[in-house]
Amino acid sequence: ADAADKVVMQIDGAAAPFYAPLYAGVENGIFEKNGIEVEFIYAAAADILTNIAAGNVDFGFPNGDAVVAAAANGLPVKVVHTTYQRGIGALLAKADSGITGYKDLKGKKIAVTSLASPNYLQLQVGLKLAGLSLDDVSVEVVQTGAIVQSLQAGQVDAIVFSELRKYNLEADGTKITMVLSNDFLPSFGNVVVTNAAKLSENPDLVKRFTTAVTQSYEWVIDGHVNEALDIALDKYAPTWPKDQKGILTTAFEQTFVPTVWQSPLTKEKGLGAADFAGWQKNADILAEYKVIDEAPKAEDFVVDPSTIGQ
Amino acid sequence: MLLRGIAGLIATLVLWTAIVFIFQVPSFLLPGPMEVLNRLVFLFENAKLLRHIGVTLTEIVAGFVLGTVIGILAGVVFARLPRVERFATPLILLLQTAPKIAIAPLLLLWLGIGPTPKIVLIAIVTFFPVMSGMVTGLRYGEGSFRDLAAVLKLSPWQSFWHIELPSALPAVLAGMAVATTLAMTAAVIGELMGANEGIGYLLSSGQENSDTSVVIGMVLLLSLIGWAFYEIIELIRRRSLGRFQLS
Amino acid sequence: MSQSERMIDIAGVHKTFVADHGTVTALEPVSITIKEGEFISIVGPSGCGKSTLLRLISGLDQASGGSIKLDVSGRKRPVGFVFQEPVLLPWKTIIDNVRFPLDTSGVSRAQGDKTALDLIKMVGLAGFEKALPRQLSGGMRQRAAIARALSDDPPILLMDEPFSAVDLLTRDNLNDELLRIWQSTGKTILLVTHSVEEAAYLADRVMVMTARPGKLKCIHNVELPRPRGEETKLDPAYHALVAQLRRDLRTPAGEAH
Amino acid sequence: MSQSERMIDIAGVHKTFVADHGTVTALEPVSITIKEGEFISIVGPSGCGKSTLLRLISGLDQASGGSIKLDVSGRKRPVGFVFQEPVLLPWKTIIDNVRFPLDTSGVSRAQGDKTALDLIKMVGLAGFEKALPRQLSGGMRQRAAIARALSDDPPILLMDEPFSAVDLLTRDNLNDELLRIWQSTGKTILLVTHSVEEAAYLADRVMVMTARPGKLKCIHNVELPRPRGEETKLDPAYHALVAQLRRDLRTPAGEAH
Amino acid sequence: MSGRFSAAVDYTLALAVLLFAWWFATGPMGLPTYLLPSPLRTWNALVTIALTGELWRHLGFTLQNIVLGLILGCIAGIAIAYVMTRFPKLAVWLDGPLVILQTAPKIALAPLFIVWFGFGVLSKIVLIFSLVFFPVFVGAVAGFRALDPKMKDLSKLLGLSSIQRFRQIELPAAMPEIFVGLKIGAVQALVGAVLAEWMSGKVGLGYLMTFASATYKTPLLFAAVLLTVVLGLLLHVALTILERRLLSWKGAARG
Ligand SMILES: Nc1ncnc2c1ncn2[C@@H]1O[C@H](COP(=O)(O)OP(=O)(O)OP(=O)(O)O)[C@@H](O)[C@H]1O
Ligand SMILES: Nc1ncnc2c1ncn2[C@@H]1O[C@H](COP(=O)(O)OP(=O)(O)OP(=O)(O)O)[C@@H](O)[C@H]1O
Ligand SMILES: [Mg+2]
Ligand SMILES: [Mg+2]
Repeated sequence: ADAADKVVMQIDGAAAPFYAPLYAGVENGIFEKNGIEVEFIYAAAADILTNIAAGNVDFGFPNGDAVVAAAANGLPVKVVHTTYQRGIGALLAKADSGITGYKDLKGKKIAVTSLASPNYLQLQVGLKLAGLSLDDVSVEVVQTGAIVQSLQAGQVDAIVFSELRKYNLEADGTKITMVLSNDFLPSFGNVVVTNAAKLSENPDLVKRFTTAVTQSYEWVIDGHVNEALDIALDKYAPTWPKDQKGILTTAFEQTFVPTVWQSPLTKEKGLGAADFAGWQKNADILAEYKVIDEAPKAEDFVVDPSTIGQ
Repeated sequence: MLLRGIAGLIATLVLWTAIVFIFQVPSFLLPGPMEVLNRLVFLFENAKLLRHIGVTLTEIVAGFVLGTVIGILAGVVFARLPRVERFATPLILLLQTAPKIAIAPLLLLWLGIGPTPKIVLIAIVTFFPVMSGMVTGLRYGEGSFRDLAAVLKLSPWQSFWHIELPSALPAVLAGMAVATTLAMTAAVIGELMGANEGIGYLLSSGQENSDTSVVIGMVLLLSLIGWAFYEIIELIRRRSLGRFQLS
Repeated sequence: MSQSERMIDIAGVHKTFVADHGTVTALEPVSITIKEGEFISIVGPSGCGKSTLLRLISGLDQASGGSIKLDVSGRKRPVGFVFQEPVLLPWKTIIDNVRFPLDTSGVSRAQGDKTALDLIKMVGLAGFEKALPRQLSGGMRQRAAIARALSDDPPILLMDEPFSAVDLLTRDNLNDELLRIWQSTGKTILLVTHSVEEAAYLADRVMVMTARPGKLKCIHNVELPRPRGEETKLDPAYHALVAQLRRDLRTPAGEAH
Repeated sequence: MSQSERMIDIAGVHKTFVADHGTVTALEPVSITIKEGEFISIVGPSGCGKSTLLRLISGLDQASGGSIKLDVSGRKRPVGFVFQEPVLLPWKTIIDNVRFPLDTSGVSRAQGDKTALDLIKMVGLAGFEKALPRQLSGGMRQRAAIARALSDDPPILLMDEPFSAVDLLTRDNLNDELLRIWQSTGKTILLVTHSVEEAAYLADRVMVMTARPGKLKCIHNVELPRPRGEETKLDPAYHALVAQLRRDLRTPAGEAH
Repeated sequence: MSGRFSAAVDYTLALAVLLFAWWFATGPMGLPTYLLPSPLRTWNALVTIALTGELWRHLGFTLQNIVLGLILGCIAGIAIAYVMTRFPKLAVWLDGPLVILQTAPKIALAPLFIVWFGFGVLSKIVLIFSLVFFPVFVGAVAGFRALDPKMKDLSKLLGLSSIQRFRQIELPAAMPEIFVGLKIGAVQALVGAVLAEWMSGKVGLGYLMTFASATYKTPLLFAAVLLTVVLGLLLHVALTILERRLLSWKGAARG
């Protein structure tokens, strides 16, 4: 065989067991089989998209909202694998706070990571649907590194962040109430992104890459959650305490496998399938709430993996 | 030095334990020393902690040395040619004040991924205090030494080596001491820009998991590295002062 | 005087300092031609511009007007300077300080050490080679600075009150050593001093200056025979000159002398 | 001598410096009692421990042994010191430097200015009140330091070669001013000098020291009548003393004199 | 006068060169807007927020934090440096913790500062303070240590009180080194202010940057960066003028 193509994939945030399928794919030789040698590095979502656009890295794994915003601002980026079929943003509050939904937020203090973040948007839509507005609550901005702690410390009553944090918080013995944002605002979690030029110049590479991603996730879905988590915890997410494996297994089996990575659409068209309607709705809402000036056309920045190279 | 070190370490640990104990601080806000130590041992066993330390240390040493050398040379040039200094000042301030996180993609674009942008970033922050120290040491140094150099018609190199560097040494060393603290921060920023190894990488991984013990542990490691740098500089200072009485 | 004999040519040189507290005329126009191998003493009241004149000759300061020409073609380091304050490098030992001009002009360490040791001995600092400047007394520092200025054997030697902080005996010795060196090397020497005896004893010519504004008052030719020594000090001509210099200095500027 | 008359009591004081290059005995045991209002001159070769002795008396350095007692009960600032180098604060103007001891002892600004201006005039620096030290010549700086030491009128005045950098005329004037001040204020003064004429002209007693190891060789009582002036310099006794001092200094240590 | 004038000319010239390089990178070299917006676009973004009045709120907030943090950091830096040089025994105990606290990378701690000190101005001032303190402290220590022993003799001789000695001798003598620390501290104050707002908050230049960065409003991002740099330049110039004034007695650079 030819020497494998070396690519760099930049992943949102930091090394975490949530990306276990990718790590397992590398360790099990799935990427290699597709003629790809991949290196993972990490950064914030916005940086990933800029790096993709600039050609600094080959693939990115940011969250979907960041891609929409990037596309709306004219960055030449393409989603080539809608890996997470839904968003994982959620309203989280301590169960004993009495908050059960957006309607209970009146007069409360809520933290989001940035006024430009999707979770701020989710908060606005959630409040609106509950008949409230931003004027009814007080919003604090707290960076990723401290937002969970601010909820734990009781400095805020609720946070809008990732549903995955529910498992962290509950591991500490705090009961958590959660409202998934996706229920009222379709969006997408991590998706594979590449540069538009790269896609048109080297569709074969992109095809092989998305195939490898699909195969990696399939392997995990096919009953290898345990093995995948072991690989991730041993080699890739070194700071994670081993005793969190139980929570992670629950998260994978109850959330990721059944509802995040798979959807009715993927049953039909395979993992990573592009839900163009969903993407379009996501973009339209972002535009409606003025996060972006104008909604881009989903077809312009989302590609269904099955159509790559055809 | 040993005494100072131990005294300082004990004082820090005692203070830290006391704060955690007295205020009953929950560990997600500030874990106690033992908890952090446990996490470090865990990382040592599970995460090849030493390799990560090695990666970061290499970046820091390379960046620090590079920044110091350039800082000293630029200091000499600036002190001799104030116009050049004024001309370079806006660019230098641009490099110093522009938030590194904001220009990270540009740095990657120009320098590629890998250690280079991290080393360059560390060199950039190291450069400024060292250069400032050198300029001040030279500009406000003993005027009569300048006369001596002029009468002896010393070459620029000779007057740098025999007169300017020794007389500016206290100020340069002070600049280097400041630079150590900045270098630690730059190392973290560099690794937040895109990395898959190093202390900053472990740190962001800990932040991702809201794992305050890991965050504090990594901060502590960087502090200790910074402290080691600082003590080396102190050692040089005391050696040179004891020998030369540079006051 | 033939062209080649003119070592230092000073024509209408003057210097004015501008400072917050006002403008100070440190030196009114001075003109003098100094021959190669001449020994000139300069005397004058404190603040009359003696140091300023030496600094101008050495090129350390720029004159406000006039011209100074040194005939030292080809010499990289034409002037040795004993500053009014010792200006020793505090981080170097005495021997390293004395050897410094040699070290920085490519003389070998061994050769440099030899020269430096000889000079250190000559100025009476044997045993203090490895001492640091701050461990010496004021007079000892001054002598170290003299040794340094002599170490690389410059053709022109400018000395600003080199012996002011040393005792009589040492001073007499150093005066004689200086004469010996001068005679054997043919240096051109300008020496500022407050001792009229010293000025008369050493020099071919004595420049007398007056204060504020600093000005050359007169120049005395010293006709005492060479080599000079103890007998010079018994020479009535010497005493006459000393008395004359003293009178010159006591007469305020402007009055006839 | 009655107890109250003893101003400075020095008993077996000695000082040894330990340095990398070896141990230097700066001062062998010295004992002397100085009366209130006495004027002592100290002469001796360079490096014989004169500065060291003054520093010990002022309390700036600690003796290696022996005792020093000053009878200055109740005075916050018993000694004024003219250091061998001027030590002016480079960021203060001359008048601010001279007024500095007054400023820091609570004297009003107006009163301080008056005193400082008088002293500045006395040392011949009128017109340079607002100059910075680096704008003065060496001798001018030295005179500023003298003015500062006198400004707050200390009962004991230690002067380390105060006049070494000033010309003869100025020196004579300053000598006479010093005598006038001494006589009108009754200060106790210790003055280090390399000029035996100055030592004899000013002092009640002259201490002669020898070098390495620094040692008190002898003390001469000066029996010249007071007040002293031009006629003193014509007195044969004065010349005899000067000649004697000169002989003392020329005889190496250890030899009989 | 002519010196100051030529300084202004030099700064302007340097800025012009930078501007040209910037323009060149975005124009002829063709860097896309999302990486580096052209000077014109950046200027437009700046004008837009200036006209809506939003800019002044952000600028004012950041400036206020910088000034406060800078002043507090300076006072503490000088004071603690002085105490430590006066009482070396104390330094044995304080040195280690101080250095450890200082070398701890603030960027990693910044999120925790928010949890520790709250969302308000306090956590921001603390962050800025912690960044300013050390450079000033180290500079001041170097300055106090370098005191000429002859000056020590003088103050001992005059029996100066501690305050007199500090005010009249030690502080002025240490000024050159303190200014080194101050100049670095000023830059650090700026970095700290932006960092603090980056981490949390709804106002300030740092906030503007996060907002712009997350929404790919790169011209706005660079407008904010540019403002920070200009602020830095102004602070630097102000300190340089102050330095000249205070250190004129040094008679810097005769040649
Ligand atoms: N850098 C300067 N700035 C302003 N004025 C100065 C400067 N240097 C010297 N002067 C002034 O110039 C005059 C002459 O000074 P200079 O040092 O030449 O005197 P001098 O003859 O060497 O005196 P001394 O015997 O006391 O050393 C003095 O009045 C002095 O105040
Ligand atoms: N700090 C020091 N460390 C080591 N040795 C010293 C120190 N200070 C003085 N000495 C030595 O002590 C001796 C006496 O010095 P001192 O300054 O008292 O001499 P002095 O009589 O004042 O000489 P001068 O007339 O040259 O000023 C000298 O040999 C000198 O080397
Ligand atoms: Mg002079
Ligand atoms: Mg002495």
